[in-house]
Amino acid sequence: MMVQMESNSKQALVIGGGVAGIQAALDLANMGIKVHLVEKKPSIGGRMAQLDKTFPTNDCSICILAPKLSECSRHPNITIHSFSDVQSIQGTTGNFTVDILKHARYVKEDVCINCGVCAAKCPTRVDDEFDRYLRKRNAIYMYYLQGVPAVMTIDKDRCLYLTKGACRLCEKNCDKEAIDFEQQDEIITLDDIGAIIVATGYDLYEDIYPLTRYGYKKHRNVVSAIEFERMLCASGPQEGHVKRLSDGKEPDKIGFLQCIGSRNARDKEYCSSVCCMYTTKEAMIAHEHNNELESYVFYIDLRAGGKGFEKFLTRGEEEYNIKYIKSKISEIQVDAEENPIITYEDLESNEIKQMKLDLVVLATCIIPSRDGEDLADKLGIELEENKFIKTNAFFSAETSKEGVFTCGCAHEPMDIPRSVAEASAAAARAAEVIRGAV
Amino acid sequence: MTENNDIQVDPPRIGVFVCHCGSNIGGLLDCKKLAEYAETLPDVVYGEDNLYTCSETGLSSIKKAIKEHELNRVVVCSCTPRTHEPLFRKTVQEAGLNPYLFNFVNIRDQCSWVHMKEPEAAFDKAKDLIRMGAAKATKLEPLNKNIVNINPVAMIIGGGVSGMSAALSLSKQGFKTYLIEKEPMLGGLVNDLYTLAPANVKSSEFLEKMKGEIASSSNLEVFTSTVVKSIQGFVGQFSVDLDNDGTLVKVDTGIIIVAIGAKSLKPFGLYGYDGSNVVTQLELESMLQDESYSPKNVVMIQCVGARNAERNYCSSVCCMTAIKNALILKERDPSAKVTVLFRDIYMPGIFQEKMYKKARDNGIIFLKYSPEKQPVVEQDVVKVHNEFINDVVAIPRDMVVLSTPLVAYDDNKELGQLLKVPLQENGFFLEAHVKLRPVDFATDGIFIGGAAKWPADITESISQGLAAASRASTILSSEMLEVEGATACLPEVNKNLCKGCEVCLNVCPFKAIVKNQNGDIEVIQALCKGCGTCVATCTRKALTIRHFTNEQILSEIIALTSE
Amino acid sequence: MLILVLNYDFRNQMIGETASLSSCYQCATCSGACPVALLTNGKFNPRKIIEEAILGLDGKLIDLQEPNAWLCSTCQKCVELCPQKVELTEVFTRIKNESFIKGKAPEAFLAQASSVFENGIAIPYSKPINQRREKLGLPAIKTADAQEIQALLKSVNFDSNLQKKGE
Amino acid sequence: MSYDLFLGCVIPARLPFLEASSRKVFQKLEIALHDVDGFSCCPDPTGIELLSHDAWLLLGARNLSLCNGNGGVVSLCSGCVETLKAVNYCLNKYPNQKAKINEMLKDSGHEYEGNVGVKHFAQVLYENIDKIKENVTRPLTGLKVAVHYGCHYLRPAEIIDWDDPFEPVTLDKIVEAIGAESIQYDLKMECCGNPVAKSDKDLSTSMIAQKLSSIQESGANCVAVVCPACFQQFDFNQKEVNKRDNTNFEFPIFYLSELVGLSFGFEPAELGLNFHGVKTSSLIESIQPSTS
Repeated sequence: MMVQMESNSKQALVIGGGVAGIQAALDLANMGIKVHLVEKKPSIGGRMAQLDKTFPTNDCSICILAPKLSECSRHPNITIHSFSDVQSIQGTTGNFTVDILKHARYVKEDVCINCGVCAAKCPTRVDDEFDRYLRKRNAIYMYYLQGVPAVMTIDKDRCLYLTKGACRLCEKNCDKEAIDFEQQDEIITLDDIGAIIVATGYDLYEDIYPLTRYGYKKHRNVVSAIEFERMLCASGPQEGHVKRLSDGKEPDKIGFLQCIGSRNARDKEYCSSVCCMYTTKEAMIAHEHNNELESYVFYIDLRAGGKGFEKFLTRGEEEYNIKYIKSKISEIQVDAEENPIITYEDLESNEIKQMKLDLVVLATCIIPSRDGEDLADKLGIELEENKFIKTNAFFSAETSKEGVFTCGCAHEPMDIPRSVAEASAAAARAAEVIRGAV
Repeated sequence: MTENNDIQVDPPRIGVFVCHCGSNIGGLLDCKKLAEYAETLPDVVYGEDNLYTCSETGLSSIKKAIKEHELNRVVVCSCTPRTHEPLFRKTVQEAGLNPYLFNFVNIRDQCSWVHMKEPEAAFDKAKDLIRMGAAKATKLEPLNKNIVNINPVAMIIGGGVSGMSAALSLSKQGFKTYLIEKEPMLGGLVNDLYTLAPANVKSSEFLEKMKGEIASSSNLEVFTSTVVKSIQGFVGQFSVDLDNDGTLVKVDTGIIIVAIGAKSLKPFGLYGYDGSNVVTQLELESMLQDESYSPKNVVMIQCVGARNAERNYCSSVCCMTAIKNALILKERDPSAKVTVLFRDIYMPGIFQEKMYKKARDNGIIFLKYSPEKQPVVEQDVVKVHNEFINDVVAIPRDMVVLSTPLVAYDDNKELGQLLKVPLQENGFFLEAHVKLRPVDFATDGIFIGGAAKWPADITESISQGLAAASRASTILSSEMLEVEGATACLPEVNKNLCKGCEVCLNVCPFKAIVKNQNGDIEVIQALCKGCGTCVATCTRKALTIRHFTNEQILSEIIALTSE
Repeated sequence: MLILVLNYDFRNQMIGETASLSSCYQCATCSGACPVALLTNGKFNPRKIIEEAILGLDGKLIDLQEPNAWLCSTCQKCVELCPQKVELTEVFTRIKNESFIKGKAPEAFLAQASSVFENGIAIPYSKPINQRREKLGLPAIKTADAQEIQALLKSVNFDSNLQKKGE
Repeated sequence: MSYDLFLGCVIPARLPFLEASSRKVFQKLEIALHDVDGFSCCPDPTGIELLSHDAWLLLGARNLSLCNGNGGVVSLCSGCVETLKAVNYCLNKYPNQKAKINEMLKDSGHEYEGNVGVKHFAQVLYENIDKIKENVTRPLTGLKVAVHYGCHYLRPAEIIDWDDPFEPVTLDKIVEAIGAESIQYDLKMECCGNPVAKSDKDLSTSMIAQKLSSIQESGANCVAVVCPACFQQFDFNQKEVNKRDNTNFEFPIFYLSELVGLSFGFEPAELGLNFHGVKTSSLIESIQPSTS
């Protein structure tokens, strides 16, 4: 964009730097509106950055997301507040004042060039959250390789110097003098916020609920879908060559269990909307790595309503050796070699069968962001019964509060295209408010 | 403007950056060796490999090298220009280089991915590709992007809920907006619905409210009974001829949003469809308008004419519609017997799954059939092979309701041609990118929302209408716009070569070539996408295309055969 | 061939007061988890019983006893696991109660029932047992008056249904 | 603390030694058990209820109406506990059924309000686990116990409202409290198969056979149960399994009260262990060499 239309002084606040928040921020910024993009993690990118490929085109996820990350970081109208939380919000539509708590990362964002020398020297190894604990990182780390802003962060709970008072190897080895142990958490006050978009996305079921019936975290060959996504990913812990965590063997037979935690009156009653599709994608990608692979998807209903989705499933069956079996699995046993064994009814023959698998992937439920309730309190917006943001049934960008909009999985589980479209929709609504507020 | 006069363009000083793309490339090819190889090539003064050249780290590394090594050409060997060229061009530009002094070499899609099983041959091919890329780089010339003035006016084709939402938003944002509807009144398909799911609101009340808002918007002009006759121009400057009930109306607009919706399939010849006792869900909606209408034994059949070889898609709104209507019948008469024959119940998310549960709890029976064993509609019963018990069950009926898919309007083809935008195999409009550009067309300045793109419920249609408005607003908010500079042209020196045969005029897929008043061929720069078709067909070799000149392409061929 | 017709009356009887039956979406959790289904390779199939109950197929469930609800071990695993909280064993009980009325209960159940009807308890105290009780220092037990129990059981037609065996 | 004691049919009339050990243990723990006159069959939730829900509800309500102990009623049988708890649940959830049942009970002079608390004896033991620990004089060190919870002790969880339906802990903790070791085995949570014997004896035998194999694989040397139906299935039917499948299972089967009794220093004979189908003496001797 060359010449921006003259705009009033009102700015927009976008909370959440996943693909939805990024799209909303970019649209507003390209309309000439100044945007503050707040992300609680050290880098923006959200869940999409963790995915390997995306259905139904099987585009590499980070490859199509990365240009948007860069665009955000270099856009003159966007200020990224990463590693930050919303502290408090005052005011009403057209005129909010927001306090942002920017956590100390102990690294000067404008100085660090992400050369990696500090991480190489750091003696502390800890489980990497981004890689779903399947790999180690150092106490000073990049949240993920392609992260934006591309600067290091010190994990203050694990850093030897910050916990025990000795080390500072990173500081000694940084030519740029980017390490700053004196850095403090800081409050940034944003006045003149005309509209707010909440795009806080979702959390993972398996991070909160134990899943003991499936032996998750107990049996090493039972993983969740996001873990499998990292295992498939070229830049993930297994560099794209899927191996069993128990013995390093390449799996030839994978079971994908759908509706784990979802569509369940004892648990989460809603449907996570995206699992049938991402499971098919994961089985396809795994098959591309291993042409001998047999995949079995155990489902309740196959839900493929999006553009090209039905065809995608057919392709999975015909070209990628995926078998779809209507049967919900409630339990996983393992044998002496840690091979998962499942029992299910084959509805075609009405026989009860047992299947020994090399690996089981759990399609766990999308759950509301854990910070959701706290944030909703600060914003003064209502949540629905599952603790997703409550929206108008027909106008999904509208929260219960004027001037506060939402998009993406913050209010209901949905796929990336819908999140992106909703992000633009929320941006349109925010622009209406900001432009009407002159 | 993008001129960068401070950097000396000659002699060429090329920097080559080889990307590992994680292990996409690095897993097969030794990128470090490739970078070293690049440094041995003529005019290459610097070579480097990066884990991800597109990461912030990689990009700053490019900028650093431009400064430190006084580079005036940059070659990145990585993925595809389709996704990443704008990013790298912008990067070299930020370092002071003209963006067209950047060259892309695809060693992933066209090398490491396709030759996964032959790492050595792939390595040799990568060397060839890099050599060719560097050779072309020496011939690159700085180009300027074309500038287009933006007319801050919006036009939305289609006055259903999606189009109305788009129009309202743009008008509220302060843009003069035209809303075009071919029918005599706004509302589209919703006019024919009784209530709207998932909130159980009367369609008429819902529409009245929206229409009221439209009527009270001062800068929003509605044309009903109006169709588009022709569209000229390009992003920022479209001029459209409308046929308003026989009268020609000319409208100038900066952007166009397509929101013409879709129609419900009439299932002629299926399940004894007769429009009276065997009806579609849409027909049931109008029967329900009579609030005393309350049939006793109703069987609904899902996926009628959908999810088959002819229409290989799930229409995504029919389960919700059937369940909504089944619930209405049950509310009117709790003793009514309503059975839904389905293949898979498509009720994703929070609202819909809840509705499905409510339907079961209210006594609506769901029974699964398979496409191989279709239900049979008889006089008093529907017989269906129940997948769950492997047996045929007879269900008493006095009414059969067929849930048919939303299908694309035949008009899509014509409108697609007028707009020069593509359709997909089912006749729906094809967006720029299904994942990340869901409401954009590949053509600048034209957007898509609602069921014209793919079957969508009310909530999604509204959301997409607003989304298209947002995307449109990103263009309308600027006074001027930069468009592609690597376009075709008829250079002054070649003017005498052109004999005006007009072959180029006909082959141009973007209708970017015209014959001007003087009878000379002229390429409208804002419309040209740089595809090169005209250049390839020009019998006199008069046309040329910037950034892909004969000299540049020949340099690549020579480099390929030079080793 | 038996034509199965959706029988709403029987369906409603199966739904009963708790109404959990109608929530079923046939996910097959129950049949995959049922120990008897596994051992009988699907001959006993809780999911199929539930589907037939939803459709009110009394011809299958009662007349043909297909599948045979009496094979349920009442382990309640399915009830506990059902994602829609369907009270499966409660529905099976309704099917078996109806089968009892129709004279279709297995002999061993009737034998136990007869003893309860006759004695008020399932196992009458034999002499050796009473001696053993004494030896173990256990008190004598005064159980219910059999007449009273019979009167109560008659009030719910238990006796007349008991007579239907083998009909 | 005192409870009314509901013995049910099987224990007093067929397995009185289980009653003996239970009474002894409760006495030692100073928990009073009152015998109540006039109980009928509970009735059996795997028998009578399946024939007539009404009959089951009626007799169950009548039994509950006879209870008047302060602590409610305690039973030694998981089936009886399930019936009594389920009848309570049902009558309280559906007031119309309660009214109907009380109307039917009126002639025999009974009325049930729906307020009698029902507990399994193992629940009472668990609630007194500290007292159990204090009374242990001969810890059962060396006993490797395969705990069999049985279905009706746990499920339906909403009605039983006690331990976790699939990951229970109470019995394991009691076993550990008396010095024995609780051994985990694959089919721990599976049904013993007793109830299906009435409709398919062979199927019932297959179910117990599976469990016994799983227990054998685990390395346990005995089984603990808390229900007379499970007890009979495990103890008396072990030889059925051995005969049919040509196996040689010989697991001593203990009632939980027996194990607690042994740890309290009672002699095996006092507890009636000599009445078991599978002999227990050599195992007990191996861990508790007799002092006499």
